[in-house]
Amino acid sequence: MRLIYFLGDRFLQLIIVVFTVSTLTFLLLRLTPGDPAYILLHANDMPVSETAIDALREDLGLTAPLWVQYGQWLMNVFTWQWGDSYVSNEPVITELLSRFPATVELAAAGLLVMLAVTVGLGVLTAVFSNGWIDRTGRVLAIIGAAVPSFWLALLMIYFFSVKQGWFPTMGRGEWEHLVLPSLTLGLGIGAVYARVLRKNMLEMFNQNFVKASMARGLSKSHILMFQVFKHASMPIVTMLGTNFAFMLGGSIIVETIFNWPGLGSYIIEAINARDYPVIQGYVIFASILFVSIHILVDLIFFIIDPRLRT
Amino acid sequence: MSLLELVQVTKEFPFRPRKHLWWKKAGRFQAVKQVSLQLNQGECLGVVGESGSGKSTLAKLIMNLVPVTKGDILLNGCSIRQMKDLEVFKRMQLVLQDSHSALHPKMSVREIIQEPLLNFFPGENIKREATCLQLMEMAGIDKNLLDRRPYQLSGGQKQRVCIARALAVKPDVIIFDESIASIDQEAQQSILNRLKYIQAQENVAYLFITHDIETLKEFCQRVAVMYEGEIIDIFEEWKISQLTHPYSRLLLETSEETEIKIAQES
Amino acid sequence: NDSVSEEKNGSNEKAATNDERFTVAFTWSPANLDPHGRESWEVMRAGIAETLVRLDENLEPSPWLAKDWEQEDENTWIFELQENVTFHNGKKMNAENVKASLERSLDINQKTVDLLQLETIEVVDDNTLKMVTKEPNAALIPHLADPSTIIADVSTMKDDTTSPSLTGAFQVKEFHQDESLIVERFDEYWGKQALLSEIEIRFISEGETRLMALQSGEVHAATDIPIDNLPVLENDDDIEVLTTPSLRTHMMLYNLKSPFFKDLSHRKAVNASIPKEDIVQSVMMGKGTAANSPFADVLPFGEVAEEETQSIEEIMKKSDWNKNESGLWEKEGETVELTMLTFPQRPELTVMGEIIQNELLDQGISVHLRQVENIDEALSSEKWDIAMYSMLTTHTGDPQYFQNIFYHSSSSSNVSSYESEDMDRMIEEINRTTDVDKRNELAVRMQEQLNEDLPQSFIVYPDTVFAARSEVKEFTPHPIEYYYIHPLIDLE
Amino acid sequence: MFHRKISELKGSSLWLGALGILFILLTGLFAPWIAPHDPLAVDTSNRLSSPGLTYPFGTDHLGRCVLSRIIYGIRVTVISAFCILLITAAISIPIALISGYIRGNTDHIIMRMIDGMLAIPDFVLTIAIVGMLGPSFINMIIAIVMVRWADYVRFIRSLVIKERQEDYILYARMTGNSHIRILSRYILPQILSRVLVFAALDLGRIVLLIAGLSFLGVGVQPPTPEWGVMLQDATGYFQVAPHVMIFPGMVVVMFVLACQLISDRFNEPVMKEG
Amino acid sequence: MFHLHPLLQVDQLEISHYKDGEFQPLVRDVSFQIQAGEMVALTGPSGCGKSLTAQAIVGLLGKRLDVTGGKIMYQQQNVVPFNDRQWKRLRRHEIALLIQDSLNGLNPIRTIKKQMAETICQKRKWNRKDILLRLHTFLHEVGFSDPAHILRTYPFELSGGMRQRVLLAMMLSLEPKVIIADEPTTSLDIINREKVLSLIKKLQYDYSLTVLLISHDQKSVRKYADRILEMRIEGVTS
Ligand SMILES: Nc1ncnc2c1ncn2[C@@H]1O[C@H](COP(=O)(O)OP(=O)(O)OP(=O)(O)O)[C@@H](O)[C@H]1O
Ligand SMILES: Nc1ncnc2c1ncn2[C@@H]1O[C@H](COP(=O)(O)OP(=O)(O)OP(=O)(O)O)[C@@H](O)[C@H]1O
Ligand SMILES: [Mg+2]
Ligand SMILES: [Mg+2]
Ligand code: NI
Repeated sequence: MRLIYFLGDRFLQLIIVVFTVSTLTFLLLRLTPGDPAYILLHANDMPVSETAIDALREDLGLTAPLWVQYGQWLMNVFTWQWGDSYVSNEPVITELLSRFPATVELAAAGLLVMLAVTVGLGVLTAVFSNGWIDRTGRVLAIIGAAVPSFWLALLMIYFFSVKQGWFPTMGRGEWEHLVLPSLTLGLGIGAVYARVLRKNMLEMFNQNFVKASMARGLSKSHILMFQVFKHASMPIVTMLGTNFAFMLGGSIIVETIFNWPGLGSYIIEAINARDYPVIQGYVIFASILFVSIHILVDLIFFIIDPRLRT
Repeated sequence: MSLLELVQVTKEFPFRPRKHLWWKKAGRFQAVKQVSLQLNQGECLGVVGESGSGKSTLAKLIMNLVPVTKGDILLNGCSIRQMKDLEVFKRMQLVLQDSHSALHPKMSVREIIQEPLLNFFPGENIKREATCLQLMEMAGIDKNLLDRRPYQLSGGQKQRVCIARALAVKPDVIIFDESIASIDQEAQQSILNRLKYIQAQENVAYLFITHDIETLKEFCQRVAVMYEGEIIDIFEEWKISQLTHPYSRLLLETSEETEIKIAQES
Repeated sequence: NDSVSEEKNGSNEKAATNDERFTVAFTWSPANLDPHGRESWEVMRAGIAETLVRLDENLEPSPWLAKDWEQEDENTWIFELQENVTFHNGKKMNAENVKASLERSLDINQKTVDLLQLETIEVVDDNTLKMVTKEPNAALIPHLADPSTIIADVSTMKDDTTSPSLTGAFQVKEFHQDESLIVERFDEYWGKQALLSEIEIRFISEGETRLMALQSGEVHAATDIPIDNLPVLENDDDIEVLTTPSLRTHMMLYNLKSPFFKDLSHRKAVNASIPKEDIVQSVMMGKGTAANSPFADVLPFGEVAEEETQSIEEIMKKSDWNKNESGLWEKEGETVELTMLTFPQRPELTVMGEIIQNELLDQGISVHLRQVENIDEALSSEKWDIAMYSMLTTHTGDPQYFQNIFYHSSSSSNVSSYESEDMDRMIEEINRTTDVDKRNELAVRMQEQLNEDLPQSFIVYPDTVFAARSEVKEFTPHPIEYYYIHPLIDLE
Repeated sequence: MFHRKISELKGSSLWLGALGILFILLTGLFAPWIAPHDPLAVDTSNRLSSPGLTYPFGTDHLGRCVLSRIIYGIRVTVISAFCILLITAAISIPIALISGYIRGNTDHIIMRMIDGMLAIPDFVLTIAIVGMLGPSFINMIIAIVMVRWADYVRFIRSLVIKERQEDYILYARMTGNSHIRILSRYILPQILSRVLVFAALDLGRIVLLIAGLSFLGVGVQPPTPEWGVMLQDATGYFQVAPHVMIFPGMVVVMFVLACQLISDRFNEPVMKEG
Repeated sequence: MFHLHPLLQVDQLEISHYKDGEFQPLVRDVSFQIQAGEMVALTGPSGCGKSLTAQAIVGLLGKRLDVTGGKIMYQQQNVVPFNDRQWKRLRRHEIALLIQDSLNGLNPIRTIKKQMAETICQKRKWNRKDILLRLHTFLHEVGFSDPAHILRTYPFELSGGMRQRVLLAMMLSLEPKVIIADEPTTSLDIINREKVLSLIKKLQYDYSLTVLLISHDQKSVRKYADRILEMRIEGVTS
């Protein structure tokens, strides 16, 4: 019963988010300089003539007044017709969906790495707080936060693919292809969250129930894993959720460097080409993903913390 | 008219069915069942009852910390549901059972006790430090604990800080929920004496939730016995004849038995 | 099943051919394979398509699907088509489907209309086609080498643009958008059979990734290698670096509307201080040539006499500027402060910008550099004095189209706001002139005019840089970017 | 035997962190005296030269001294990173406190706004901001704040929700505190240390975001020495001249490390570990 | 005569607080002995150091607190210099401590069942049915009439006394040799208090359990304890 109510409520919110986001994107895109017709024709640094631009603009429906375009756009959003890409003339929705599996694959692997690093490193550093493991963990976290992912990616390709030949440098295929991109995605952020998790866990030690558990003879690691961890991971769950949603939306840098045929590399092309229908469709797609992930996060909260249920 | 009046107050909590699935609609069970009570100005009403009989829940209901399911609570004839919560808190104070989690871990004793002074009596800046010390003395807290933080205090000391904090507000009603349980007998006695004194001076009413029959006998004008969410007995004297419910009789008998046994031993 | 085994048998018969798959990394990834749409370049680049006319090594038009052609009068051209040409779907090519193909392109692509300026196309007989232009279009022949005029079997392209039927030596096997295009040998090719049975084109946009894919051996060859990494490749014995002049020109635009650059002498002063040779050596690592005109030296009309330059001191002094104590030029109490625009898509331009900025500061002119996301937009809407820019000036080996668009006073793409009656006249003249020598002469004259008026400073003609593993044979770069893949490529 | 526990409490890392930051700031302040070369001096004959005596950290793709650029970069990078952090905190902490504390409809509305905000990809957002406001240092800060704040709100809010359930918050209300005072005096100090840990680590990411934006042409303009931009520029040469990337990278790591050391010890005295 | 070694012996114990680089003693000169099988009550004014002594015995002093003098002998062995592993063993198999602020001694987001199960499972593996059975018996013994319901709930759904009893049941389920109960019955009504204390008494006889009961409740102390230790500020007499 309560679940149905909860989901119904969230669905309503989803619609509101999609509406605002689509409006916002529409405005942002139209107010930003850049003429898609010009950009489309200017590819390869070819000179272009005015007549060609005008013809294309007419073709793309960019000559209509802004509010007409907006009305049209809104209509389309909610009838699930997100228009055709300017570049490929294919329906945006099929284009997005065709790239989505690749991104999901990468995001899932990235999340796995992220989780492993966050939980593994976070718990380890908390258990051995102030020891050498902790210090290494801190250095890793800082490197993770401060080293740009493009650099990490290039280094890994260089050492593991070019020098050692262990993994392919790019592209999508068997599991080997996933290793380097998912490491790039997960390591840095995972290390940062590991730090936050450690802090949370150690603060939990102030709680009386930890002392009571110690007095019952439970080992410190047991307490950390089963009592403190769940508590401390709650803020992390939100962040992991946000990040997972980001990754599901495509990680632009990682996807371009590894030539991963997912949403990220697609959208950056679309942005460069001012492919309005694609950008708009993507933003709506992303917002739906986002809200869905956060509904999931809320559900997880709901399960973790019984106090929130009443 | 009585100061505080409870009219058929009922509180329901969701009840977990046997094989509970958390998204299923939970069953309900009544933690407080149609309780009616009156508390007069300057009176001390004791509440005893079995563990889990709804005493703490009742206290929270009175303070409007949890919403009542049915019934109404009137303070000076005015429903507390219509009042702003700060107004309620100005008139009534509650000292919770669990003193450990009732204190902010990063605030010192001084800050904790001065907090209500600062909020409710913002004008009296100069007197604050003095009032604070006075309150501490009243609750029997050593002066050199002033700058300690809660985790540096013993159980009894924490409870006394909670009491001092409640006294600071100078309310009309104070509800003590098991608030002197971890304090040693001597100190208990001195605190009770102080409370009596304050009661006489300022006409405060107390709602005293405790398990200690001795205290009840000595300190309270009236005693209510709670059992499974209901008030089964309200009496003024501790006599078997006055008690109607078997549980209250049992309660009295047990306590007397203990006393007899101790008397025999010594 | 049957068809698979047949295919195998087929390739077994030709023992001379190579069964290996050649993999090459390209930069751009096509959204579809419509030969007449905006992706025609990519289609052409994949070696699956052909046009009527081809540009040879000297960038002069030579026959391809058209065996021969002649001009009947000012506006009319007769083309004789190649016989025995089959489309990938097995259909024979004839004048009828060539006409249909061209008409489709004219229909959906405004660029084709601009390039060809056709009035009508008529089928004379099965192998003969007559084209009539609206106005005299001297560049019609080279323009027919433009990829947008690819000859395709129109009937196969009604709704599916992923496997068009074309005439090239290779045909589409698989197309994975954003990932790869796999083409296989077309056995009924009218010309010389391709040596390789299969070529896989990977689309890798990131330069660094392309390079490392090549280093690790995942691809046999890669185009557009980031120049700065060349030393790494040159040390690698397995990899060969290949270069060829491109038809691109990196230049610096002056805003002729800006108060400072209205004055020709100021343009000359700034032009004089550009260290072109230095840029070629340092930024381009020697992979390029210093430029002095919009058109590369490889073109028949590319060589232009060098103007002798005066020193910046002389020029500035002449127009009453004086150096102040901080070493900057000053006139009536005001120093020169210029705004230079660059854009991130071609990072080497920003580097050049920074070098020029530094040099100008040494010479007493201070420049603020600003990177803008979209350079073309900024050029038309913002205040600027100079801007770094790059143009493919002769993509069909002919100057006419570029001149019309970039220098004609009525063109909207005339970004420097250059207006010169002489220039306009010459442009109109070249549009009419069909004689090759005369055209070249005119083009040179126009460039001389440009060097006098200096609406831009031309900095460098960059080389196209490729790299291939040593087992690759005959993968030679061509100045024209879309002739990369041809039947003769082989693997050892 | 009791030295065992006591020794853990030594706050030496705090001093190390403070010294680090001080060192960095002083170096930035006295950049003109410390830097061995002009950070803008282009020397094309000396491109990508390895570290040596004249150029301790080598030179970049334009032959500029990497060390000098790093030193001058402190002025730009550190200041902007701190600015961004402050503004982000100033925006996100109140919002998160309110939304996590009040819950109900206010929370719903704020959270939906944030979802919407986060759902728009950074690239679209930044390009739009640049497009509308024009590129400048200030607008770069605005753009990054716009990209980051929602993330902070989400994180802080979840901390607030957890804190709000404690008994002492109930008491705080009972002793007459206004909601605002409860937020500022009871909840904020409890969550601050965790926010600080997060923020200190985030400094690294902010430096990298500046780089990303500069790549897009917003904010810091090319010749200006800035760490992020240096990192970004250096990617093209990582095989030929790794030092161009390593040194700025190390400086960023050091900077984050110093901040981290300080933030780690920020609330230690009242922290009791088991 | 037959000489009996005390099971637990605290000798001149001093516990100090480390502050501003020096140690300030909080508890000094605490000495007492407990023989095996005894039930000893420790009383004294509030703040005299009873809880600290109890915590010191099982090695659970908080940060900045340390034993700075004296000995704690358990079975002839000084436990003060123990390391973490030895402490864990001691707490798990020998001495169980029921801490004073036990009302929030349960993890708020885990069910009672989980928390109790993990406690009894750490000593040895039981199968699921046995676990449930044992949990039910223990809960029943501390005065719950519907153990199954209690097992399903989360701590915040229980009343104070209920939580205290749950913790007590947990302690008993450990079957230690020594139980130190720090104010175990503060939130219990008399009837349940009687029940709980007589249960402890019964266990004392049945399993020759040794009990150190810290309490203010003179009546129950006098009724159940074999011996009463009076602790004063900074010291103890037995
Ligand atoms: N972590 C600490 N830091 C400093 N002083 C402390 C700390 N813990 C306790 N104390 C002080 O040590 C003294 C003894 O505390 P303890 O908790 O042992 O008292 P107790 O005898 O258990 O009292 P009660 O009966 O009130 O529980 C008290 O005065 C208390 O203030
Ligand atoms: N938040 C809650 N959700 C569900 N049930 C609850 C909740 N709070 C209390 N209860 C139940 O309500 C009943 C009464 O609890 P309450 O805390 O009022 O008891 P009490 O009389 O104070 O007992 P004690 O003397 O042991 O503290 C108990 O059965 C308890 O389990
Ligand atoms: Mg209670
Ligand atoms: Mg105590
Ligand atoms: Ni020692």
